[in-house]
Parts: sequence; C-alpha cells; structure tokens
Amino acid sequence: MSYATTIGSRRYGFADLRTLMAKASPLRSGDQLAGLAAATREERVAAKLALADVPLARFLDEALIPYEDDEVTRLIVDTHDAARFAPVAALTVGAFRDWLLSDQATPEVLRDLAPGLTPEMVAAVSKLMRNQDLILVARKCHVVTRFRSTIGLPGHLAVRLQPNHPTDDPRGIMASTLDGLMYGAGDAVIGINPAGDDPARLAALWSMLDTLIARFEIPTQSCVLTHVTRQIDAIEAGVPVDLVFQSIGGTEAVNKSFGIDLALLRQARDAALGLGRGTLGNNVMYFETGQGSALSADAHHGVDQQTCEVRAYAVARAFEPLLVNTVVGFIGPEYLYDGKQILRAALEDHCCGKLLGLPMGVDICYTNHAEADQDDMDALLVMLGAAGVNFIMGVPGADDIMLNYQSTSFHDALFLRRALGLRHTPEFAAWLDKVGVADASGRLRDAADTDVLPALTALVESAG
Amino acid sequence: MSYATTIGSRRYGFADLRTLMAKASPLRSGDQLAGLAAATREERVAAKLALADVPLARFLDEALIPYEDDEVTRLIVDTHDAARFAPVAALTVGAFRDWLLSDQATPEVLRDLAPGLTPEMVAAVSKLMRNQDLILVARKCHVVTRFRSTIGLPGHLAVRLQPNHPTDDPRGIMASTLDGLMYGAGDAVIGINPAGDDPARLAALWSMLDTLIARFEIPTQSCVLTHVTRQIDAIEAGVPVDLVFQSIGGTEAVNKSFGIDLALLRQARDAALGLGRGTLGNNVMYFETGQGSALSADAHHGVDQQTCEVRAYAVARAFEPLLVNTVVGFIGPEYLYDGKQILRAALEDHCCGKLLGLPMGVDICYTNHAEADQDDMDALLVMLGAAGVNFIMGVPGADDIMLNYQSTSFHDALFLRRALGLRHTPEFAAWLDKVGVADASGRLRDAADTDVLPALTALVESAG
Amino acid sequence: MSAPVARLEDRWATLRELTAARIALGRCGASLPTGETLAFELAHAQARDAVLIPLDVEALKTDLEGSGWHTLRVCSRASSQQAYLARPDWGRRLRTEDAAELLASKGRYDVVFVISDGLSARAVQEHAAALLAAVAPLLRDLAIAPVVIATRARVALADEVGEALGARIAVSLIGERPGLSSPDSLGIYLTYDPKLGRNDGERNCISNVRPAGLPVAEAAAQLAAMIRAALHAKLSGIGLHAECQQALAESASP
Amino acid sequence: MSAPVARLEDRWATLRELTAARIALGRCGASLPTGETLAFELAHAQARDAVLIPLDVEALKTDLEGSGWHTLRVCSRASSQQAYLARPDWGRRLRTEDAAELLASKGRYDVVFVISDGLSARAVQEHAAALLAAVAPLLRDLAIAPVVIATRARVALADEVGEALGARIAVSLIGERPGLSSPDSLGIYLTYDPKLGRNDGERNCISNVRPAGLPVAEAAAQLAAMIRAALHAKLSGIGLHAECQQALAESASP
Ligand code: B12
Ligand code: B12
Repeated sequence: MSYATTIGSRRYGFADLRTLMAKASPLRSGDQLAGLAAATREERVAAKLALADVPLARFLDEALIPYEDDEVTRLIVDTHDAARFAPVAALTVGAFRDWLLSDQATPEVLRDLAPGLTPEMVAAVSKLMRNQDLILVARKCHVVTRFRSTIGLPGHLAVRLQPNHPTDDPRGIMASTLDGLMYGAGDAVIGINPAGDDPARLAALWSMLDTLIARFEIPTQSCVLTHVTRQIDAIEAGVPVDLVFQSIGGTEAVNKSFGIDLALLRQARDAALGLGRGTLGNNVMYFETGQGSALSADAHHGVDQQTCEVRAYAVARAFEPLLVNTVVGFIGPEYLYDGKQILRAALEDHCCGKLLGLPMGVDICYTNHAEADQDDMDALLVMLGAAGVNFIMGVPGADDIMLNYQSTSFHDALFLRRALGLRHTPEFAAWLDKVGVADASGRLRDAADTDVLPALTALVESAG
Repeated sequence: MSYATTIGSRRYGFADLRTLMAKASPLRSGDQLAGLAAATREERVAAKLALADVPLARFLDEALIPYEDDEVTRLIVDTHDAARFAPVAALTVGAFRDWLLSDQATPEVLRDLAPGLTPEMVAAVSKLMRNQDLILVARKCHVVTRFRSTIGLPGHLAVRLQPNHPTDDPRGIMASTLDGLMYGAGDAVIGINPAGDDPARLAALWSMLDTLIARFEIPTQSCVLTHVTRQIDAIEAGVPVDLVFQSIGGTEAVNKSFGIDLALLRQARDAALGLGRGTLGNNVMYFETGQGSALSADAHHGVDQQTCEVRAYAVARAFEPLLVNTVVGFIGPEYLYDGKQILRAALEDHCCGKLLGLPMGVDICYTNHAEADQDDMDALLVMLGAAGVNFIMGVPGADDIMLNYQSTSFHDALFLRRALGLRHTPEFAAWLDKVGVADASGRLRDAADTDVLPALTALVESAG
Repeated sequence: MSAPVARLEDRWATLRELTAARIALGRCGASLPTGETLAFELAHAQARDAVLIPLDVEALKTDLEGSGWHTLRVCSRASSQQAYLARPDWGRRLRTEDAAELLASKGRYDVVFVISDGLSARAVQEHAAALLAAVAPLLRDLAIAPVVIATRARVALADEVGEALGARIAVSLIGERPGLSSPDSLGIYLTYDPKLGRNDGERNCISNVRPAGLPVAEAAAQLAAMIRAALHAKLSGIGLHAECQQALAESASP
Repeated sequence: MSAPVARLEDRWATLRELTAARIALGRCGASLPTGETLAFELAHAQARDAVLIPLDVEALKTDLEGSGWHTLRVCSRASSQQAYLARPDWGRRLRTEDAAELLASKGRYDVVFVISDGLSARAVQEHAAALLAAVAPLLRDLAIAPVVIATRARVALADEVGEALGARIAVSLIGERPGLSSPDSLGIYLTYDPKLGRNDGERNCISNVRPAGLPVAEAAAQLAAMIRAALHAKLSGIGLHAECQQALAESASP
C-alpha cells in the first residue's frame, strides 16, 4: 500500500509503511547514511502528516520486515495481545498521540495497554512527538522490576555502577567499585564490561562481586557483560551469576551478527532463573541496545534506525528483564551526529521502551568523534530525569577507560538527584543510611562518617 | 596585567582580563563575529585554567571597560559592597565555583552575598561552570519580587502573557489575552509589545489592560513595552501604567543606542513609584536584555557578549525590578548560532542574574534563521525549570505574529508545570481556582466549567 | 467500538477571527493536539526556506523600470547566504567595486531608496515596488535618486549607499526576518544624513508592512510624512520623535 | 581572613594507584571540583584533536621497511576525514585504483597485515610496527603478504584487501576510537577467508593494545595463537571460539 500528502501544489508519495516511517523520522545521520532520510524539511513534515492518518491497526497488516524472513517479526506478531489493543484499535497514529497525552491515558491504563502495542506502532507515534511529549508520556509509564532491589518506582533513580578496567585487573575494578559505592551508586546493578573473555578470569570477576555483595549485604545485583554463551557456560560451571546480559537488536539478522537468537536467550534466562538468586523478584535479564546497531551490521532491511531500535525492545519484552539500557551515543557520529541527535534519540528510546512496558535506563554518553560534550549530557540528564528514567550509568569521572567513551559519572547522578529530588531504590537507600554513606534523605555524608570504608578498602586491596 | 597557562610544551598568553574572559567563554557565534573567541578548543581550556587562578579581588582592580569611559562601570564600582564581598574576598575564580557548589553556599548566604559581587566576577565564574553547575547554583538563589503577585518563590513558575498583534488591534490583543488567561498564563505580567508608538493608541492599550485587570480582579500587572520615554509621558498624562519597561544593555554606549541612560531610568522608576499602583510590593520595573545587543550596536569595547550581558544585570539591579527577562535567542544566529548555544546562554544568563540578586525570567526563543527548533526549546524549558526560573513567556501557539520569532506557548508552560510540578504564583493560583479555570492544584479544568468565560468574551468583543 | 475523544476543544474558537495569532488550539492533557503540532512544524519548515530563497533581481528591476524608475544594482561584502547570516558586518558594507560604481551616479538628492533583500526576499519581491509607487506621488517636489537594489544587505548598508550617492536621506526597504505566520513582512528604515558609522538610534522605523499588517498605502503616507519631518528637522532617530512631538504640541497650542 | 574550604576530599585517594580510572575526585556539594572539571575538559579537547590528526604514512613506512617489511599503500573511498566519520561504508571500501593495484601483488599468502589509521592515527603510529616486529618471529613458517598501509580505513577494509591479495587471513591493526585517557589504543581484528561482505560475527578481536592496556608482546602472542587456531579450524569469529573450547576440552580430557 502507498501513502501520500499534498502540501500546497506539491504531492509527496511514500511507497510503503517502511518508507513512510523512515521519511517521518526526525533527522539523524544514521538514516542519512542508510539513504532513508527525508530529502527536505518539507518532505519530513509531509511524511509525518501522512503517518498521522495511518490507522494503528494497519501495522497489524503491513509488516515492515516480512514474517517469513525474520523471527523478531514473528515474535511481535505472534505475541500481540488483541484484547489489550482494543481500547486504541480504532485510532490513527495521530489520534493515538493525542490520546497518550490526554488525561485518559493514566499510568494504570498504559500499563494494561502495553501488551497490545507493537514496536512499530510505538515507533510511529513517537515520530509525531516533540521532546516534551516524549517526556510527558514516559512519565506516566511506571515500570517496576525486582531482583534484590526495587527499580523504577516514580520519583526514584537507580544507577548501574560500571567499574571497567582495560585489563580486567581485579583490584582496579574493585577500586572503582568502592568509589561508586561511596558516592551512592550501584542500586541498579554492579556491572563490569570485561576486556577479555577467558572463562577463568571471568569467573573470578563474578566471584569477586558476589563476595562484595554478600559480605556487605548490599541490596543489589552483579553482572559481567560478556557474550551470553559465556554466561551460560559460567552458570553451568557453578559460577555465582546474578543477571544474564546480552546486547540485542531489532532484527534476526542483527542478532545473528551478535551471535545470538531468541532460543539462545530463552536458554540463558532459564539457566539464570534456575539459580534462584533473586530475593525480591525474578527479573534476571539485562539487555543493552542502541540506535544504529542494525545498520552497522547491514541488517536493517531498509527500516529506519529508530524503528529497528524499538523492535529490539520487543525482543527484550519477551524475557521480563530487570534492566534495559539504551546506550545512546555509544557507536558514534555516523548514527547520531551531535548532542541534539543523541538527546532526541535517548528520549525516543526511553519513551518507546516504557510504552512497551520495559524498565528503561539510558547510558547517556558520547564518543570523542561525535559533536557533543558535557553540556549536552547535562541537558540529557535533566530531560531523562524529568521523563522518569529507571536508571543511568555511573562511571568514575564519566570516563570509561576500557570502552573509550564518556558516560555519566557518580557526580552526575548526585546532581540529578539534587536537581529533581530523585531517590535511590528504597532498599539501597536503607543500606546507604545503615553504613553511613548517606543520610536518611539520601544526601551523601562526609566520608569521615562512613563506617564501612575501612572494611571495603581492605577488600579492594586484597582482591585478585 | 597579563595572564598565562602552559599546557604540555605550549604556552598560552592573554594580554588582559578582558581578553582572558573572552577566550574562556564557551563557543558562540557572537564572540567569533567580534573576533574575540578562542581559536582552538585547547586555547579555550587554557584560558579557563588561567581564569580559575585569578583572585576574585582582581576584578575590583582591573576594569574591563574603563571607569572614566562608561557609566555602567561607574555604577558597578561605586555600588560595590565590600562588606558583603568579604566572605569570598580571598577566593580565586576557581575556588569561588567550588564554594558556590558546596553546601556552605545556602540560599540565605547567597542572598546576602549578592551586593558584594560584580557582574564581571559572576560572568567569570559562570565560564568555568558546566550546564549542570549553572542549574545547581541558580536553584539556590531565591529572588522574590512583588507588585500585585508574588513572583519567584521556589517551586513556582510565572508566565508573562504576551498577546502581540501586528497592527496593535485591541480586539486581536484581547483575544490572545483571553486565550492566555484561560490557559492559566499571565501571573508574571500581561505585557504587550506594540507595533506602533502613537501615544494615543498606546494609552488605549494601557487602559484596556487596566480595565481587564480591575474588572476581573486579576492579581497581576500590565505593561506596554514601548520606549521608556513614551511611558514617562504616559504616566505624566495620567495613563494607568503598572510596570515601566525598557531594553537595557551592559555598556553606556549600548544604552545610548537604545536612547537611554541611567538618569532616564531613574526618572522612569520615580514616575512609576509615584503612582503607587502595586498592592503587595513596589517592584515597578521590567527590563529585557539579551546576549549580542552590545556587539550589535558596536558598543562592546572588546568585551565578550556574555560579560556584556551580565553587566546589563548590574544596570537592572540598581532599579529593584519586578522582572528581568533575557530574550535569549531573539536576535539571531550571528550571536547564538544554534539550539546548543541558545541553551547554554540561557542557563548562563539565568544563573548570573540570580547570583546578582535579580528576578530572572527567560524568553526561551529562536528565530527562523537560526539552527533551532521546538525540540531545542523543550530541552531549554526543562533545564530552566530545574534551575528555578522565575518566569517564562506565554505566546499563543508559540508564534509571535508581530515580532516574528518563536517563543514559548501557553501549552509549554502547562507542560513544564506537569513535568516538574511547578505552581502558579499563589495569588494567581487562587484566582484561577476562584474563576474556575484551574482546580486547587493548578490543573486546568475543562473549559465548560469556567465561570468567567462569557464575561471575558464579552469584554474582548467590545474592545477597541 | 468508538474511538475515545482525547482532544479538548476551546470554547472561545469564535475569537479566532479577531487575530492571526494561534489561539484556541485546544489541548490533549497539557499538550498541543497532533494537527496543530504538525501545522506548526510545516510552517517552520517553510519559514526556514523563506530565509534562503534569493531575490529575483531581474524581475524586480523589470517591475521598477516599468514604473519609470532608474535602478542601480549593488551587493554587500557577504559572499554567500551563509556568510550573510553569520556576518552582519559584511552585510553592512558595499563591495569595493560597487561603492566605486555608485560614485559615478553621485548627485544632489533629497532621498535615495535602497531596496534590500534582508531576511525575506519575498517581502521585497511582493511589496517594494508597490510601496515606491504609492510614495512617489507624495514626494513630487523632491529630488529622488535612482533606486538601488541591494542583495545580502543589512539596514545599515543604506548609509554607505546614501553617502556615495550624495543623498540627504536614505530609506532602506528591507525584508524583515520571516515569522512563522508572516514570511512576507517589509521593514522601512529612514536615516538622515546617511554615512558610514550611523547607529540605529539615529534612524526611524516603520515596520510590519504587508497585507496582514500595515497596508502599503498607509505605510507610504507615514513614510512621506517622516521624510518631510526629517528634512525639516535636519535629523532622524530618537531626536526626530521629540521634534515631532514638539511640533505637535506647538501646533496644538492656540 | 582565611578562605572557606568548599572541597571535600575522598578518603580513599590511596586507591588511585590501582587504576587509571578517575576515582577519588572529591566533591563540592554534589559536584566535581573545578580542577577536575577543567582537567576533563582539557582531555576532551585533546582527544577530539586525536581523531583528526592524520597518519604520518611516510614515517610508518620508514619504520616498517627498516625492519625489512615490504609495504603497499591504499586509501578508502572516504575523501576527507569528515567523510570518513560520516560514512563508514566508504571507509570499508578501497578506491577502485587501489584495488586494481593490489591485484598486481596477488599471491598465495597465509596472512596479510593491514595497518589502518581508524580513529586514532596515534595508536597505529606508536604501536603497529612494534606489534609486527613481535609477531613476525612467531609466524616464520607462514607466507606473509606485504604489509598494507590503509588510510581512512575501517576494520572491514581488510576484507577487500585480503581478497585482492589472495590471503587466507586478513589481520587489521587499527586505531581504536580514542578514549579520554587512552588516545593511543590499538585494536586487532582477524578474519579468515577475507572477502567483501564478511560481518563482524565472522571475525575475532584483540583489543586495547597499548602500554597501559594489553602490552604489545602479549598481544602478539595472542594474535599468533589466534592465527594458528583460525588456520587450523579454517574459520574465524564466533565459531572459532567454540572450536577453541572444544580443543581445550579435548586436550584436558585424559
Ligand atoms: C564500537 C564498538 C562496538 C559497536 C560496533 C559498531 C560500529 N559501527 O562501530 C557495537 C556496539 C555494535 C559493538 C558490538 C559488540 N561488541 Co564491541 N566494541 C566497540 C568498541 C567500543 C570500539 C571499536 C573501535 O573503535 N573500532 C575501530 C573502528 C575504526 O573500527 P570500525 O570498522 O569503525 O568498527 C568495527 C569494529 O569496531 C567491529 N567490532 C566492534 N565490536 C566488536 C566485537 C567483536 C568481537 C568483533 C569481532 C568486532 C567488533 O565492528 C565495527 C563495524 O564493523 C570496542 C572497544 C575498544 N576499545 O576498541 C568494543 C569491543 C571491540 N566490542 C566487544 C564486544 C564483546 C562486542 C559484542 C560481542 C558485545 C556483545 N556481548 O554482544 C558486540 C558484538 C559485535 C559483533 N560481533 O558484531 C569487545 C571485544 C572483546 C574481544 N576481545 O573480543 C570490545 C573490545 C569491548 C569490550 N571489551 O567489551 N561494539
Ligand atoms: C531584531 C530586532 C531588534 C534587535 C536588533 C539587533 C539586530 N542585530 O538585529 C534588537 C533586539 C537589538 C532590537 C532593539 C530595539 N528594537 Co527592535 N526589532 C527587531 C525586529 C524583531 C526584527 C528586525 C529585522 O528583521 N530587521 C531586518 C534585518 C535584515 O535588518 P538588520 O540590518 O539585520 O537589523 C537592524 C534593524 O533590525 C535595526 N532595528 C531593530 N530594531 C530597531 C528599532 C528601531 C526603532 C530602529 C530605528 C532600528 C531597529 O537594528 C538592526 C541592526 O542595525 C523588529 C520587528 C520586525 N517585525 O521587524 C523589531 C523592531 C524594529 N524594534 C523595535 C523597537 C521599538 C526596538 C527598541 C527601540 C526597543 C526598546 N524599547 O528598547 C530597541 C532599540 C533599537 C535601537 N535603536 O537600537 C520596533 C520598532 C517600532 C518602530 N516602528 O519604531 C520593532 C518594529 C518591533 C516592535 N514593534 O517592538 N530590535
């Protein structure tokens, strides 16, 4: 089916839904690289106007990537919940935006709706939204998940402590971990990206974090972000694995390029569930995504990068994750050129993920080859804070010395807590108060008052 | 005196404080246009490093624009309060930043400090701050002013209702005013920029707003933003003038190009005070500023545009204004190139003005020849909301059909209230509740429930 | 089932006919409805284009010469539209060769009209010739210089033009920056004794000339009056205002 | 009077020697102290420059030829550094003329090393020759192609190079994107049976090669082992990992 709008005397036609979605996307370098972007500002608006008139139900009939070719499409179609979809089934994309922003769309209503939405519907409506709309709608989606802490309560913000080290040196990693804990970070997860993938060395990292968490009774979880197969192997070898991590994408082909498929993820989740290590809940998966990965693997099927990204959330949704993290400026300027594009993409990812019922966090970040700086990250921090992001990253001094990019620092999280009055997860807040790192309101105490520092320091020095 | 830093094997020298300040400024097109900007990123950081080491007291010895040449400099020097300055007198600019961010700098301490600060000190420290710092510091500066409403209480946001019309048509202006009131805007001021300056037509506008405010007992004030001389004339002619408006700049020469000087402003304020129209307080002045005006009038004396802007606040401070509004993206891309530069400048202006003790609002805006759009404005809205801005503009649909630029809309203010939980001025909130426009929490009611609409509509239709 | 109604309409929509401002847009919760959001975006896309569309100098010349005007053609020192936007200082100065050429037409004129693209070529294209046609009959007794068509020009370029041609008054007819709903607005700036270095306090302005703003005929009348006042007072700008009032006051007193 | 102390120091500063990460920075309220903020800004300014500094090809050639390597020189289809950043697809393809030239050197090689500037010319300038010197003795029995120096190149450019030269394995030594504290990090990507269209799942990677990361000698040993494994398994990528483990498991069983 084809789509069209007329503006003045000019008629804009769009061959199919996939093309229409791409042309309606806010400008970004990745879609330009793929040759999918609108050629002029007017063409972009024309596409939005046409998209606004498309009935939501149309997305159930016209697959952007064929059912036969792609297991992600099959997952989306096969798990679509028509009953949950019913309340909005009669709406166009434009009217759906209106409805989402209206007071009829309460948190409860949106929670119930999520299984009725497909990623393409959500991507489509987000393309008609300004940044402020993406914030207002996301704020209304409360997605709460649990393993050893309760993440995603409104008014709360959690932090992934990311203590990476270029040679996976245990003491180096532990030093960064201590730094983060003393700054009140780590309630989302303590998650290491290992530089290497030697199973023995990986196992040592898992054990080290397990000891830390157990010894100090920290209400949080650990993760070692190696390939999922390594994690399954580790679980089988009896290593203490809390969360299973994997990078995922929105098409079967990009997942293949990551060396995974849905069956493998299912196997991994079952393995993790089998350990029964969660105390408050059983959300055992941690996924990372990011606009551009499908195109980067030449696996995008002519679908714009934002829609590909939202399809990745459909993958995540099937596995009830504790955390989904869009690593938004990570790959580089060929996908998101500057601070403005990164900011927009982050708000889209966050809102779309939340609408699909996912516990979205954002790695607010940029690389040194992009047109971005700390001022841009500050803007994004505040926007996402207002949007109710579940968690952000905490990297010492914002400088990840292994992955070579700038993320948010422990200080950044403190800033956001102060600026918007956001709290730690309740369990972690209680722990910080107990060990003297923060007071009951979550404000850091002077380090001199921290009971736990000597014992923690000793653990760091004896690591490895 | 000259200043220098060495980075690696490279030595960066800066001839004087004026040059050092300019080179330390975050990149913006206006400083490039003036030939004052740092040539490379490294030079910019070098200047910041050198500036961080400059003692605050140095600014009392080295005037950026000579005392003899400029009445603004004389105002700054002659009114500097050394006793209030004492607590920070021993600090360098860098240490001053640290202190401002520390918990020692409480709202009370900052309020007492303000008269001890010069605009140059404040501009200098802002150049060392990231966007997040500008937010945190500004949040701590509570500047509350009063005429018929109380503006600037923490957690509150006021709106200037700006009902401009290209031919000053009274009914057109009143239609936009009604629209704004029904959307809960107007607690800062109802302020018209007239297209013409015929005294009789101006007088009619003042009377019209006076009638509106009196008849409906709206706890707000009116303003007609014509040249200050017209306003003095009007007061003398017995016209009901609430606030006196004037655009001001940071040098004697730019003010001269605006057709004003300090004596004229003093005369205007005395005239307005003489009317005694305020019910809650006597802040009778409304000033507008904006980076770039000094350079645009070739009146910048080689001083960077942000420092010129902060000097304008020293002018404002002498007249205890109700409102100071930095119209931040108004002039065009030759001063602030894109959304990023506009955002940065807005946060600087807001923070610097607040540090000097001024009731800062921001006209969050852009022109059609700048690289900016609504998404950028959303970012700026949220940032300024978090920073505690006293007021923003409210223009129907964000489109000022007389001044030819895009500002914030009534809807934008509603968005910000929802996203950050910001309230109307207490008096206006009570009025909105009383007349049925909003409920007690400040949420708009359905228009059907608004008692005041028929009478207001009648007034609009009978205007002119 | 029927679709839920999410959009709240404003009950004062009838007032829309009183202004071109975007009033009574309705809302969904706190937000602008989709239709209005997209209408705004479209207007913005089009306004941004308006800044970039160049003046059709030949068409304008034909228009003017058809009405009997002599025209001269100059360009500022801005070498591209990008440079024009970034460097107003270039837009205020004539190219050296153009300045030299103007000197050849130097005379003793009362007024020179400088038609400048400014930020909206469309405004100039649509209204400049009409304005000249309307004002000319009111200035028959004055010596009018050939009309100068200036591209990539700022207001102050008229200072250098006026000085080069030896005119007592320079009037810049210039495209105002396009608004979202007014891509065609013409501004008029008058400067007495034009010369390099004049500032804006020394000019007077008539703004918003376009069908939906100040009509051309009215603008022409105001302009003619302003020209007479400036010639009489031998100045323009803030001072002229005072002068006018003085004159008004005097004429009002018995 | 003495200045107020606003900066809170962290009491675990001694741990700084355990990592290059920016730990124990102290704070003022919730914020980074001025010194640390500016240090970060300086590092960022310098890292951004690192992306733009071009590879000194002549110096590298001299280095390599001094150690007895033959070198070939190619460039990708990206015609500028800006184009390189925006268009990775261009960075993955050889200029037509360079592809043709390589064919002239076609042979039957086991391995070709492709030294690519990538996103940090500095990494390549400082470590590539040393790495080759360290790995060469471990591969004496293999047929090594002339070393190819590629500019504005992405990892996948080595596929086309390897195919053109007829190599069983292509190894890309490439500048990793510069980190704030690591402007000099080299990445190694190995692809068995290189040809246009290979994807990253079909490669293996050794990363973070630099003095403060994985030392050159160790990287060389790992690389040699990986080359042997790939030649033996006749594949690279995810499959090679599985293969390796299989081999390990078998060698471990009695
Ligand atoms: C950027 C990046 C990515 C991007 C690549 C896309 C892109 N367009 O650049 C994305 C996010 C997609 C990515 C994904 C993954 N990456 Co990666 N990535 C990096 C990073 C940060 C920089 C790479 C770089 O600068 N390349 C230089 C430029 C010039 O090359 P390029 O041609 O532009 O980019 C190519 C390479 O970067 C390559 N690539 C990127 N990652 C990986 C990983 C593997 C195993 C391989 C073979 C190739 C590869 O893909 C790009 C496109 O062809 C490095 C860290 C580092 N310090 O180098 C990690 C790194 C290379 N990645 C790593 C890993 C583990 C992965 C994943 C397997 C993660 C996962 N569990 O799913 C996936 C899968 C990659 C695949 N098989 O497709 C590890 C590799 C460890 C190892 N020794 O094998 C590294 C070292 C980081 C780490 N320690 O976690 N990655
Ligand atoms: C941009 C602008 C400004 C900018 C000009 C700086 C700049 N670099 O562009 C700033 C913010 C500094 C400004 C200031 C003022 N402006 Co003004 N401005 C405008 C605006 C929005 C657009 C002008 C435009 O597009 N020009 C076209 C471009 C191509 O010209 P340019 O060479 O780039 O810019 C020059 C002119 O814009 C000129 N200019 C701008 N405003 C004014 C005002 C007067 C009285 C004069 C003589 C010249 C002048 O100064 C610029 C630099 O030389 C118009 C509204 C409109 N619809 O036009 C109001 C407008 C022209 N300004 C107006 C006024 C009243 C003022 C002030 C007197 C306000 C005050 N009370 O202090 C001051 C003082 C101006 C002065 N004497 O220096 C009125 C004029 C009313 C009238 N009929 O006289 C207008 C029509 C808006 C309004 N109704 O309020 N202005």
